[in-house]
Amino acid sequence: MVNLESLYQELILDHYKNPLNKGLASDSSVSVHHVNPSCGDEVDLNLIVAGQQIVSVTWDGVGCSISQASTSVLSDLVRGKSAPEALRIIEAFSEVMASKGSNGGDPDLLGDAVAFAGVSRYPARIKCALLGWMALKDAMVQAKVIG
Amino acid sequence: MVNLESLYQELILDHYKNPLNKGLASDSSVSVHHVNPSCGDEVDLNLIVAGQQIVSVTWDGVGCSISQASTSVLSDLVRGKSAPEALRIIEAFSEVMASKGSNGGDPDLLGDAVAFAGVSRYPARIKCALLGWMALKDAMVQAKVIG
Amino acid sequence: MSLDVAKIKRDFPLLSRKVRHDLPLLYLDSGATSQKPIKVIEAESDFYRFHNSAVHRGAHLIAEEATDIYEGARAKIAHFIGAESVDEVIFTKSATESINLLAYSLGQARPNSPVSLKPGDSIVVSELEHHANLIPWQELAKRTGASLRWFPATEDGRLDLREIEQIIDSSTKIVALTHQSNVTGAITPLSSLLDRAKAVGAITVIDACQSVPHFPVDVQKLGIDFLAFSGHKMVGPTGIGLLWGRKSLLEELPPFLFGGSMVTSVSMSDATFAPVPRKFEAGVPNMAGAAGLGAAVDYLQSIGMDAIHNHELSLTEYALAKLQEIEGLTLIGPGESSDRGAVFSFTLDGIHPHDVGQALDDRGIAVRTGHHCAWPLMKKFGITGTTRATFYLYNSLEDVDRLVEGIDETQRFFTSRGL
Amino acid sequence: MSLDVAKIKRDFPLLSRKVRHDLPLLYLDSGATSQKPIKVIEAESDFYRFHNSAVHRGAHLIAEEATDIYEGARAKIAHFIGAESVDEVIFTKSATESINLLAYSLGQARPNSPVSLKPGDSIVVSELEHHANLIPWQELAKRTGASLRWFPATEDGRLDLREIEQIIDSSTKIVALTHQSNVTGAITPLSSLLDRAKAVGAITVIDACQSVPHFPVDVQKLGIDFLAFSGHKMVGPTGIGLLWGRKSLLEELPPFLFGGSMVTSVSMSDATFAPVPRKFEAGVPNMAGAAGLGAAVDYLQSIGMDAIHNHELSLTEYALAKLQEIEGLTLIGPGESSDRGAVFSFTLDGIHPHDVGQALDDRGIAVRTGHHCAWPLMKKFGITGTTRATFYLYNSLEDVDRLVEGIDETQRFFTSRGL
Ligand SMILES: Cc1ncc(COP(=O)(O)O)c(C=O)c1O
Ligand SMILES: Cc1ncc(COP(=O)(O)O)c(C=O)c1O
Repeated sequence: MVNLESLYQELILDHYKNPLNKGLASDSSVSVHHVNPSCGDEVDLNLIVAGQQIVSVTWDGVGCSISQASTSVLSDLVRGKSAPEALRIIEAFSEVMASKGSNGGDPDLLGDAVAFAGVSRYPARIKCALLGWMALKDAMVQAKVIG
Repeated sequence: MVNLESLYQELILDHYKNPLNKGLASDSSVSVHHVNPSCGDEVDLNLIVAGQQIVSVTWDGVGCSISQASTSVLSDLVRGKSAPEALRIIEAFSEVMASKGSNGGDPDLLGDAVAFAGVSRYPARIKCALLGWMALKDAMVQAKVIG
Repeated sequence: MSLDVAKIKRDFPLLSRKVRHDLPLLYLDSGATSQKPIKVIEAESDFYRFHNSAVHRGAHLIAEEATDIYEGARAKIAHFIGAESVDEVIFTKSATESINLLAYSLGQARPNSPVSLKPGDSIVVSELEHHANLIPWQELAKRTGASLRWFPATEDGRLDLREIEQIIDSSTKIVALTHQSNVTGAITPLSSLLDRAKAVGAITVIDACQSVPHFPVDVQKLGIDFLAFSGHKMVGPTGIGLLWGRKSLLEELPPFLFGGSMVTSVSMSDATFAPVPRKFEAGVPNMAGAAGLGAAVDYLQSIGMDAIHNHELSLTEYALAKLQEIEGLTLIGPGESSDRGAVFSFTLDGIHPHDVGQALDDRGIAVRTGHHCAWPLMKKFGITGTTRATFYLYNSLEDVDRLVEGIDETQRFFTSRGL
Repeated sequence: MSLDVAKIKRDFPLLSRKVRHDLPLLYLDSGATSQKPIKVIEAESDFYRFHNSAVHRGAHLIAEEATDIYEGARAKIAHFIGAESVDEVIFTKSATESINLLAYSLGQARPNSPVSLKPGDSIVVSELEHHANLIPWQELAKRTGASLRWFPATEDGRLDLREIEQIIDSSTKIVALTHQSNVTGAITPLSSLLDRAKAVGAITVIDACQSVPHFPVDVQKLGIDFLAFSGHKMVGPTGIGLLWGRKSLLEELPPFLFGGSMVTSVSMSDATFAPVPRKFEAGVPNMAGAAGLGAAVDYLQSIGMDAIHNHELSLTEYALAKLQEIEGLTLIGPGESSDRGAVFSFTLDGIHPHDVGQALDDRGIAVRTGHHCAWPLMKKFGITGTTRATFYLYNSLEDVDRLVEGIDETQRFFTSRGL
């Protein structure tokens, strides 16, 4: 049984308090806006790509600690990655989220994002953790760097 | 417990085989058409009144033994009655039908129609027994002999 | 006879009921609604005892459990009918609502949408339809100016397909047909119909109320666009129905009922709508019903839909032989067992169906009488109604015998009284 | 405290559930859906075990029994809400369907009917509405060209009636308002609103989802035209809702869903429709749901709606005092107990509602978080959501204490981590 302490790890709350790349860059290759309709949380995300490479992800939004922190971690994690690499990361994270606690995630691939593994035991929170990630995937599709 | 024999009394089946006043009179004060939507049974009824008096009730239709016989009995019973008398008869019969077997009906008022008292134990058949009776009531309202 | 009917009967508490004169009930009205096995009844009551909570809404443990059960039932049904995706399965309250949902939604489609209707278009049904797959299309035709056309019924209660090229033509936008008639038992030969519908680009809607409970139905193999059926006829609970639709079409259609849980955002003057299936499921749904329906699918699969079908085929062959031996009995429906289910509508010379039903009821036999919500078909045959006996997985050959005996006694009762 | 809560709790099996860390559940989400007493659960399963059969259709004993139970439930509900006639009570699948039924039906009324809408007409709602009593009217406005107007909410989450004369004017055809807000708990002062609506000849529709379960509601005393509510929020089953309407208006309205059991005659191209309530109940209904709802009404009446109301009033007074003592807690809704129910929406400084809900869940306390299907109201208050605790007849003052303690621990958990 996960408890509250293991769900709200220090790393998560740190990102929540001091989010990375929060505040939208004034220019972007693609801008997207995503909403979690069950709670009303929102994220705006600006993606800048150069060729196949992710130059920067900036974002803004309102939401719970899980959604804010996971978007913060994500924005840092994919910066400088190639689009296929970023997609691999997003998919690996989605698998962790779908695993009901059985997949802790590969720290080499997911970095700080493995801290969210506990969320997968709480179905109602998975959408929070994925909000920014699904926004980025959408932005990458719109930027035509993935299919 | 009523059995089939007591439901389908000889009198009912006799009226079914040899219905009275079946075949519509060529003239009428009022004609009505009623349907039992749950089984599709139909009755056409022609009412002739003179002042407040019921001169004749003729009818035609398709239906089960209960609906046919009870319309036959009715058509005979009300002939020559005043409108208020006929209404009293219809209401007394309706009460018998709503009584779930507890009200056998007053033979002085209802005549042969008391044979249908057993029907009141079978909710699905009450509408059959009442088909012609409700048609007559409707016709009397349309003929303005009752309110 | 491949099924152990005695064992199956014990799963259904109601089937051990005593009825009039303390006789054991013989239930031959599954075409109207089926009985429920203990597992289905318990799945509903367990939902209330242990997991009841609003799905998709709460941030707490039992809300998670309720959501798992509800979405789990959706997945079971998707698998049961061979849907490509769980998102193609929409919970409604009944097949009736499913078909109305579709008719309303199609009527509200964007004017330039491939699914919208306009004057000059046609909608095709048949004389065999249940009112639920007829009146919604009558109304849609009236609302849009499209015309309604229909396949006539043959003398033995099948679809008369001879004029197929004229009935389904280039004006046809929707072909909505029953998969199995609830009156005659005739199973619709879908393949030529679907070929023709596809050739003219029409949407195909199948009323599967009497097919999904009785034989394997695979929406992808059939190649149809929409399928509507009811939980209560497939050993499931009352108050829950299903609409399956091709995802691309469901996405094209506007919502039907509006309210909570089907939106992506709402202002005072406007709203945007969630992806399917949520778009079509406004409000707190019949969660216990979904739990029960999931258990119903499990139950049917534990017996096997092929086994159920074969069992019903044996019953059909036996019943057809026995019934057609009865003098004075007219069968309304195919006389041979191919492409027909265990639905037997009949009339008895000189005895009104209502009186037949009453006499059978007096012997503990529950059948249905009347027009069976297929009034146009009755008119076609020049009758006001039939007596209908319908069989299901819990009925045996002995049940056929008891019905035949009941009919015999009914005839004797009334003829001895001069009818 | 007039109710014996410990005794009542024992009637509700789910309330003895253990949840996370083996803690006893504290269920404070009855505003989303209520729990069910054993008698309701058993009424449903007894229906399936002993009486299951299609109502109004079979000519046999169990069909008669099923019809008695179904119509008996209608009569109980009619009596419960003070309807003039049982024919005024229509079974739907939910309050959401009830309101949509009305909106669709009004939209299809004959052009010269007193209930039809046209451009220039207006429909009045409020900022406090649940999406179920908002989006159907948005859509009706779009379909008919009528305009949508609304009462704003006050700072403490009540209806702001200051502009009543401008908002409800001679153009107003429909006034559709919540009886009690599911977010703020504010009870709508209906009498002045109804006077004004009547003065301009508007139809009044009351969303009673949060009122009928909690205090006595008498439609005749209120003098309204339509009332919509859901079974599952009043200790009844899921998948059954109600629409009450004045008979003369119901008779004026066209049907909504089309199919079996709602007709007087049908041909291939046309149909005529049965009198109310049948006209609005197409298809085999949620019979077991009706059985359960009848038992729910019996249960509520055995406790007494006045007693339930008084109990909730005590809870409200106690909870308001306790909650308003908590530093950093902002109550979204009236701070005083008059004209409000036991619904407590709040925010905590620096902690997102979702995180609050999670922390409470970890302590066995089930609340709801988010916009509660009242998104416009959230926008009005400049928030994305609240944490909401709702109380019912099975909640006690100790439950309030446990909630307050939970909030306290939640604040300590997050502030100790720097939030
Ligand atoms: C005020 C109000 N109106 C309408 C509804 C919709 O009820 P249902 O989802 O049961 O249709 C609810 C509950 O969700 C409610 O609280
Ligand atoms: C062929 C057919 N279609 C539609 C229906 C309507 O189903 P329901 O009443 O469950 O909506 C039925 C059953 O009554 C049926 O037999």
